[in-house]
Amino acid sequence: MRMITAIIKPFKLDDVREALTDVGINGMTVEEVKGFGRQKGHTELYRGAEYVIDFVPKLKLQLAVRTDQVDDAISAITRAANTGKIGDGKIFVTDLEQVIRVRTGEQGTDAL
Amino acid sequence: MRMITAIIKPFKLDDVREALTDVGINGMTVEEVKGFGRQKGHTELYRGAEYVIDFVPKLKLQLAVRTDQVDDAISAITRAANTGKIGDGKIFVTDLEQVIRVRTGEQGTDAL
Amino acid sequence: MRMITAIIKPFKLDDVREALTDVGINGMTVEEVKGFGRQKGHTELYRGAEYVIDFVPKLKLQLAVRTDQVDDAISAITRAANTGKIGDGKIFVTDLEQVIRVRTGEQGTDAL
Amino acid sequence: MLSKTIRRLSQGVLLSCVPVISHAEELNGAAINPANTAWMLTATALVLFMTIPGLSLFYAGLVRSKNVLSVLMQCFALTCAMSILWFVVGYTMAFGSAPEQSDFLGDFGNVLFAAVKVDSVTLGIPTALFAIFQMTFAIITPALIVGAFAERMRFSAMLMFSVLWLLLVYAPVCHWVWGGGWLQDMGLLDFAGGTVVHITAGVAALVAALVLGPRKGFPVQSMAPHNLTMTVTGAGMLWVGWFGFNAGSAVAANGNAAMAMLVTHLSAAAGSMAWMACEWIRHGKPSVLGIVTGMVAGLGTITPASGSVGPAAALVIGLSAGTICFFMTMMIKKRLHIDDSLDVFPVHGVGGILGTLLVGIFCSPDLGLFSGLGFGAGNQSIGDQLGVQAIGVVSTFIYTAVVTWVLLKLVGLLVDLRVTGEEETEGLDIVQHDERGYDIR
Amino acid sequence: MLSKTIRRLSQGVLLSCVPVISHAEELNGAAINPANTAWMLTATALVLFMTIPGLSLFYAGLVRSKNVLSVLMQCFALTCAMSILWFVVGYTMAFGSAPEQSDFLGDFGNVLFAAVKVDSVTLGIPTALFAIFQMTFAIITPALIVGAFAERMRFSAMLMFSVLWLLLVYAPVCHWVWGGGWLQDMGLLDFAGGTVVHITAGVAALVAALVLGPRKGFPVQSMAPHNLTMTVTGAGMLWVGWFGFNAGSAVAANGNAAMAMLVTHLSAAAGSMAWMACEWIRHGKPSVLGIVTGMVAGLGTITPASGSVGPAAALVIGLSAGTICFFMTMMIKKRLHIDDSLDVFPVHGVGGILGTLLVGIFCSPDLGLFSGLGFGAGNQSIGDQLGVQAIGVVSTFIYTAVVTWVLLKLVGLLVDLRVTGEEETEGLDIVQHDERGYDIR
Amino acid sequence: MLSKTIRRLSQGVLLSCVPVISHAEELNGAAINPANTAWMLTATALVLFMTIPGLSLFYAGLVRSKNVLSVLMQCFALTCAMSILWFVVGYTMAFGSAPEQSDFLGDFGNVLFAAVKVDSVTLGIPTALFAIFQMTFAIITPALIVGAFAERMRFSAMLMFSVLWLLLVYAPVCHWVWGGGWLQDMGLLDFAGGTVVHITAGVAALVAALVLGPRKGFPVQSMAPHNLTMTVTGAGMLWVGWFGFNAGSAVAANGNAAMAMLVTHLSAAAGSMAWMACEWIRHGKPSVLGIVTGMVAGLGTITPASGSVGPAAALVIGLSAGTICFFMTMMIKKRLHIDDSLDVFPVHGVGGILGTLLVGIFCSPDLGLFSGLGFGAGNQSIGDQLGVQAIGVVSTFIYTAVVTWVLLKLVGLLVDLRVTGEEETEGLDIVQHDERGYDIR
Ligand SMILES: Nc1ncnc2c1ncn2[C@@H]1O[C@H](COP(=O)(O)OP(=O)(O)O)[C@@H](O)[C@H]1O
Ligand SMILES: Nc1ncnc2c1ncn2[C@@H]1O[C@H](COP(=O)(O)OP(=O)(O)O)[C@@H](O)[C@H]1O
Ligand SMILES: Nc1ncnc2c1ncn2[C@@H]1O[C@H](COP(=O)(O)OP(=O)(O)O)[C@@H](O)[C@H]1O
Repeated sequence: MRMITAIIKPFKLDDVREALTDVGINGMTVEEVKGFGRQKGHTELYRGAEYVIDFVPKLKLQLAVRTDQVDDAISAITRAANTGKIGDGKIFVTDLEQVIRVRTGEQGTDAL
Repeated sequence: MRMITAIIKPFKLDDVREALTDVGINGMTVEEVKGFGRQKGHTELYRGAEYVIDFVPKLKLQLAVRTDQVDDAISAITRAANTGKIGDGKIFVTDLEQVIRVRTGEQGTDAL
Repeated sequence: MRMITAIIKPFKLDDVREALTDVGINGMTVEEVKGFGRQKGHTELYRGAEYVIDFVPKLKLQLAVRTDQVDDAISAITRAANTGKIGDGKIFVTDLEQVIRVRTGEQGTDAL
Repeated sequence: MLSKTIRRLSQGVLLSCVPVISHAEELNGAAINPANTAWMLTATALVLFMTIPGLSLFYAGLVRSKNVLSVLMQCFALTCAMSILWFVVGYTMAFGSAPEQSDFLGDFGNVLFAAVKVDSVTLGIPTALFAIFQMTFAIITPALIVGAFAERMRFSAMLMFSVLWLLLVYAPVCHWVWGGGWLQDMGLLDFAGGTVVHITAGVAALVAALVLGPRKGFPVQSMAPHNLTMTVTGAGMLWVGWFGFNAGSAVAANGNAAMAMLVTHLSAAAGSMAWMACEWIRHGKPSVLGIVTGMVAGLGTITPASGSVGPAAALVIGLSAGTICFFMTMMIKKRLHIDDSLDVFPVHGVGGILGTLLVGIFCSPDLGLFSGLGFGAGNQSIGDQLGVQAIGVVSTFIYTAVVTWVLLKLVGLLVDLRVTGEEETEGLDIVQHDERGYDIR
Repeated sequence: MLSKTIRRLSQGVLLSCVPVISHAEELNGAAINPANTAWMLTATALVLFMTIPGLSLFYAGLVRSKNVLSVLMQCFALTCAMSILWFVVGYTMAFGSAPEQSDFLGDFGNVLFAAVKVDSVTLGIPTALFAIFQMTFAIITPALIVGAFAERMRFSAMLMFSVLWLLLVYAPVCHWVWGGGWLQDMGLLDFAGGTVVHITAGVAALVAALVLGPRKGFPVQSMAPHNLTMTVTGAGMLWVGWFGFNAGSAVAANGNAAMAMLVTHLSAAAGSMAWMACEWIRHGKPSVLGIVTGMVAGLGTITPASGSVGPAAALVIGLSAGTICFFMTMMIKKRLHIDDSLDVFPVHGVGGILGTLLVGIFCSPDLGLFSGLGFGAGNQSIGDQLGVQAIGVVSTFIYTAVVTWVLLKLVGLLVDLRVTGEEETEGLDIVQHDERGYDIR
Repeated sequence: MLSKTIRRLSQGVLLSCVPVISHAEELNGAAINPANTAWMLTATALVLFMTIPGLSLFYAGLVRSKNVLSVLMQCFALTCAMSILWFVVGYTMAFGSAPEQSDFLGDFGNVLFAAVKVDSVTLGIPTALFAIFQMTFAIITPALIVGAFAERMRFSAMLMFSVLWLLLVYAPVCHWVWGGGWLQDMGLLDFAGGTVVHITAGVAALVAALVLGPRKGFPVQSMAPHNLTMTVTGAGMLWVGWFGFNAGSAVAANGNAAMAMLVTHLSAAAGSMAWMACEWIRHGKPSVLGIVTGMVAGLGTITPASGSVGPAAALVIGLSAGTICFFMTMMIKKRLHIDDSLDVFPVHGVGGILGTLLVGIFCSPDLGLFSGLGFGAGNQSIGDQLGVQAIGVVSTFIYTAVVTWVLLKLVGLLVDLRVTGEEETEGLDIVQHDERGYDIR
């Protein structure tokens, strides 16, 4: 199994989720994060005090998938999250040793 | 060492933390996340505009543990987070190469 | 490639980011988390109802780096985030199999 | 609220008040009535309170958090700009300075409040007070329209449009109805602004929603209110402030003001309960957004009627307001797919029309428990009065629709009315104001 | 606030005002006093402001964020429902219409405000104004009880209970004390609602907390306030609005109203400082929740006394309120383990009792710097007066406790009083109203 | 606002009012004017509303979320403590009790409000009302200073300092200007507190910012406002409340009050637009924080002038306020690097100075459209009057600066003025009050 971690633009969530459903991935966990990278942030100005906000709001998706789903998942995300502009985000893939479903105690791919 | 990532229902945090303390695990990091899976979300209705909220509030716990603590940790979490209802959550286990304690620079299991 | 996950004190973010830039790391993703460990939290008191808040606000940084950058990154973080007090945080290192840049589809270290 | 109306009314229910005024006149050689002045100072504060912070919060809670400041900013900037504009030329276009006024527009004798002196008297209160009380109405009316184009209109375009709109829509209609114009001469009953405030704002909102087009993502994407606690807070303030709006329109501290306050309150309560009931029946649950929207419907609808009806009629008016505005909101949004972001037309526009018509019935003194305080000058029957009211509704509707449309097209030639799609995605707060609403950790 | 009280008072401190009224009567053939009317219009707006948004925010900030809307909704729906109920039958049950009233309940001559006309006069102000001023009291009293069963009671059960409670507890007690009933006849001093408002609400809260049982997780699980900024905002509004509540109870713009405002303010300040001091001493730190709770204690406690005491006594009353309510809150929660969620009984109930007793002492004109404005009709000494006050307290306490208990049991037979445990975990906002309070990114 | 001022003014613009007062006197043997009393009861509520919740929210939204409660707590505790202090000795130090007052301090005849009875009369209203109206001024002035040392001062030190400051700065200056002191005798025009309120608070803020030193991290680290919606809410409340502040300073419901309300409103609007324009030109975008800051500048600046100028002058005053305060804010922060956290000096201090000087010009009745209502007693020309105004500004500035500095040093000997660096990092809410502002999920 693999854990796919994707950083995407916030307003792309619905598109990505649909694209994943289309390739049969129906579980994920989402977090609001701040990203720092090439994409420029913005400047805020309060009574002359200027603060450069380098951190851009992003969403982080985590999905545990069977190894054979990895490529589908990646291409689904890449397609759906793409706007062609800097800051579209990144996908990270790591190994996943074990998964357990709390409710049933099922393990491995059964637990996905 | 292993990194255990557990998705649980928000109101189960105290129970899980106690269960983990009982098996000797005293460090963890917690995040508020939104989960998408089999558990149904709810519908919100604002002056006739209906929005289906598929994402359910969850907590994500991350705990770095010694390899020999993994099973204890998993069973502690499974027991404490269980309500028997869909949406109780999942536990993910991944390999952890290295840990460093910022304050002292200690490494490996000493840093846990 | 490696994924470095660092838990730090919230007000240390700017220092750490600068230290990382100095060693050539220019991308990262940040989350607000709550930490549980040796550092004591605080007590809140509302009309006689006393609640012990064990969870301390922390930031979690995640940075995907080339394997040869790992040591630099760790020492940069360790230096910049250190206050010498309990609760300075931890750094976790895990293996990273693959990285994809959503915008371009680039893979591996090119995508960092 | 205009001299003729009051003069007429005073021959009716306000009779008891008049001797006091003349008494004071005799005593100190000036016509101001200190008690009425005391109440009108308060009423003015209450109406300002309706816009800032009342309406601002009501609206701002309903948008997404990335646009919260833009709404607050629009309401606040309008408060300032409309005040100055009113001072410069708006007031005189509505009320003029001469005792006799033309049918369509005020004279220009009060440009820069030229005739507003510390000892000038209007309707028994200082003219300065009458002018600022009216100013608070000229503030809130354009501010109401903000709800229609929220989350997408450029700040500069909004300012330009509002300036022109105040002068070319609000001031003339205000003159027709309260400033001695043709509708007033027909005996139109509009105590506190069914036509002048709610129909003009509501219709302008509808036109603006159509001209600007829907928000990106409407109606698929979730545009849930980002902070309903803010909206409910604003709702409470609106209710309280509306006491100044309606009871202040008596321009006196007397039985008429008291009755206006009472019927206003009952209609608000009834509108709320009606909307709640509709939701409970149709959707299975009552909501807090629903109940406060019903409140606004009840308040907007009683506004033209608040000087002419009794408490039992107020209940009927409120109940019909809550019900009809509920169904109109569903229709505009779900059937016609018009993105009037915060439902200004179905609530204020429809409420204003409904109230302006219903007062034509419930002003009648011959309805038993549901009796009102009498017909407008020159009208003898419900039929007469309803005819006049219908003329008021239709003329205000058409005039506002046409002029608003022209103005928006005009402003659209000078600047873009909307921000770009990307800016809309990013949110107006950052894009237009370099600020963020919340930074809560 | 009731005619007899006022009649009596007017023989004392209000004397200076009476000629003005009669003067006005002579002048314009109607008894309304325009200046008093001006103030009472304002006072009415202020008391409404206490409930929406004042009390709503004060309470809503104290619950967990998943229940914030449910509290706002309960307060808002009560505002509407109690208003209509008051119009239909509540007012007449409390005040009737005939000049002479029975000991226990008003006559039914004012059902649907049948006798409230635009030119009716009560106590020198329009009857419509008196009726709506009293209406705002009938709104806030049931709304106060919401704090006791917050975060667990079903909305429908809450509505049913409140409707019955207004009719069977509030209206009768209001009649006894202000409507010409037996307590008024005994010369009970309750200027603005120590018994009528605070004891009834406080005792009902205690009973409701006991009947419904504690919230799931009480007292172990953290139920920290989710937004203290909201609570402090509401506190400020309550303080300001209370000026209308207490100084408005003079039903006049005179020295009595001014003194009521002054003593109200001083007691609020003293209650706040006392609570702050208690916390600082016992817990090592003063808290903002503590200081605003002390304020409410100070305000609730001075309420019955606000027409009868001087500023030095107000300080003593405020200080004792802050201290005693502080210790009672600790006792109810930590010793008796009663989950009166927002501490309504120890603050309002205990404050109301304390104030109703203390006014029996500090009304005395013979206490030097601490002198008050005189005893109630028929009472000659502190002993006399304290006896009457004690009867007022005990009878209101017992009557309210018994009837509230019966009503809750009754409603409990028709619908579940509480949501299920799972729904409680999920939060009332989603479960009862399909809405969320905040969606801030 | 003080008797002499009023006596003099009444020979001018207030003439029309006086007969009413004497008339009332004749009629009922007491000098209170019920209509004026009605308005002043309201005005008092409005000024309290300015501090809680108005100013509290305005300030609290501007700090970081970890310090939000500390600001609310400071404002609230000051409201309570200053009230009690005013009752005990502040009032008498400012206004005394005897008809003739010394040049520098009031007599001690009104310690514990000894001479404030239910039937005492001052300036035609109940003395109790005059005393509490003034009390609300004594509340807000120290509360304004909170903005200067926000996010770092210890609560206990803040309390000690404020107690001393009220007695040794506010009360004397109030006496000089309104209590029959030397500045009043010179004919200084300060209708509602340019010197007494805004210069004292602004200068004290500057001194406090210098003595305490900047916040940790200033100016590098981001200290962005944590909740601008809260600030804008507070701004709206301030504007509304300011009507009570300025129009209430007429102590009457008359043309003077009405004109004061009108010019106050126009100056606020103009100040807002001016600040907005400055930002738009210099930074490319207008901001909501900018526009509300311009509003405060406009309001603070018109305050001393609000009883003496006409609407056209108000526009000029407002525009200059918005512009000059804008540039002063930039200078203090970016050039001088002084961390007056919430810019109290450049807005209130500079505004107070500016307004106190400008009234010396625009009070002149000979400026055509820009004419005012006349010079202060004993002054015949703009030159005369400007000289007096300058003396008022300079003496208030220097006296305040010196005494504030001494008091802070003194308090600093007894307790630490600041929390430790670590505590500052953690935030004052937890460290000083064991509470958190928000727990929103
Ligand atoms: N090395 C990295 N490690 C972790 N997250 C990263 C890294 N680089 C970028 N990111 C995340 O990806 C987001 C997008 O990256 P950015 O460089 O702005 O543009 P692009 O996606 O076009 O490469 C960032 O906001 C950040 O959240
Ligand atoms: N494939 C997955 N990858 C990551 N997180 C998942 C995945 N599937 C489920 N989750 C997380 O686990 C939570 C519970 O899953 P769900 O399917 O609702 O019920 P159950 O826990 O009973 O299997 C989800 O809300 C989501 O946060
Ligand atoms: N075993 C663990 N797994 C995951 N996170 C941990 C673990 N132990 C500590 N942490 C995180 O590191 C933070 C600091 O740890 P703590 O024990 O308080 O002090 P120190 O950093 O000095 O060891 C915690 O707040 C928590 O977020």
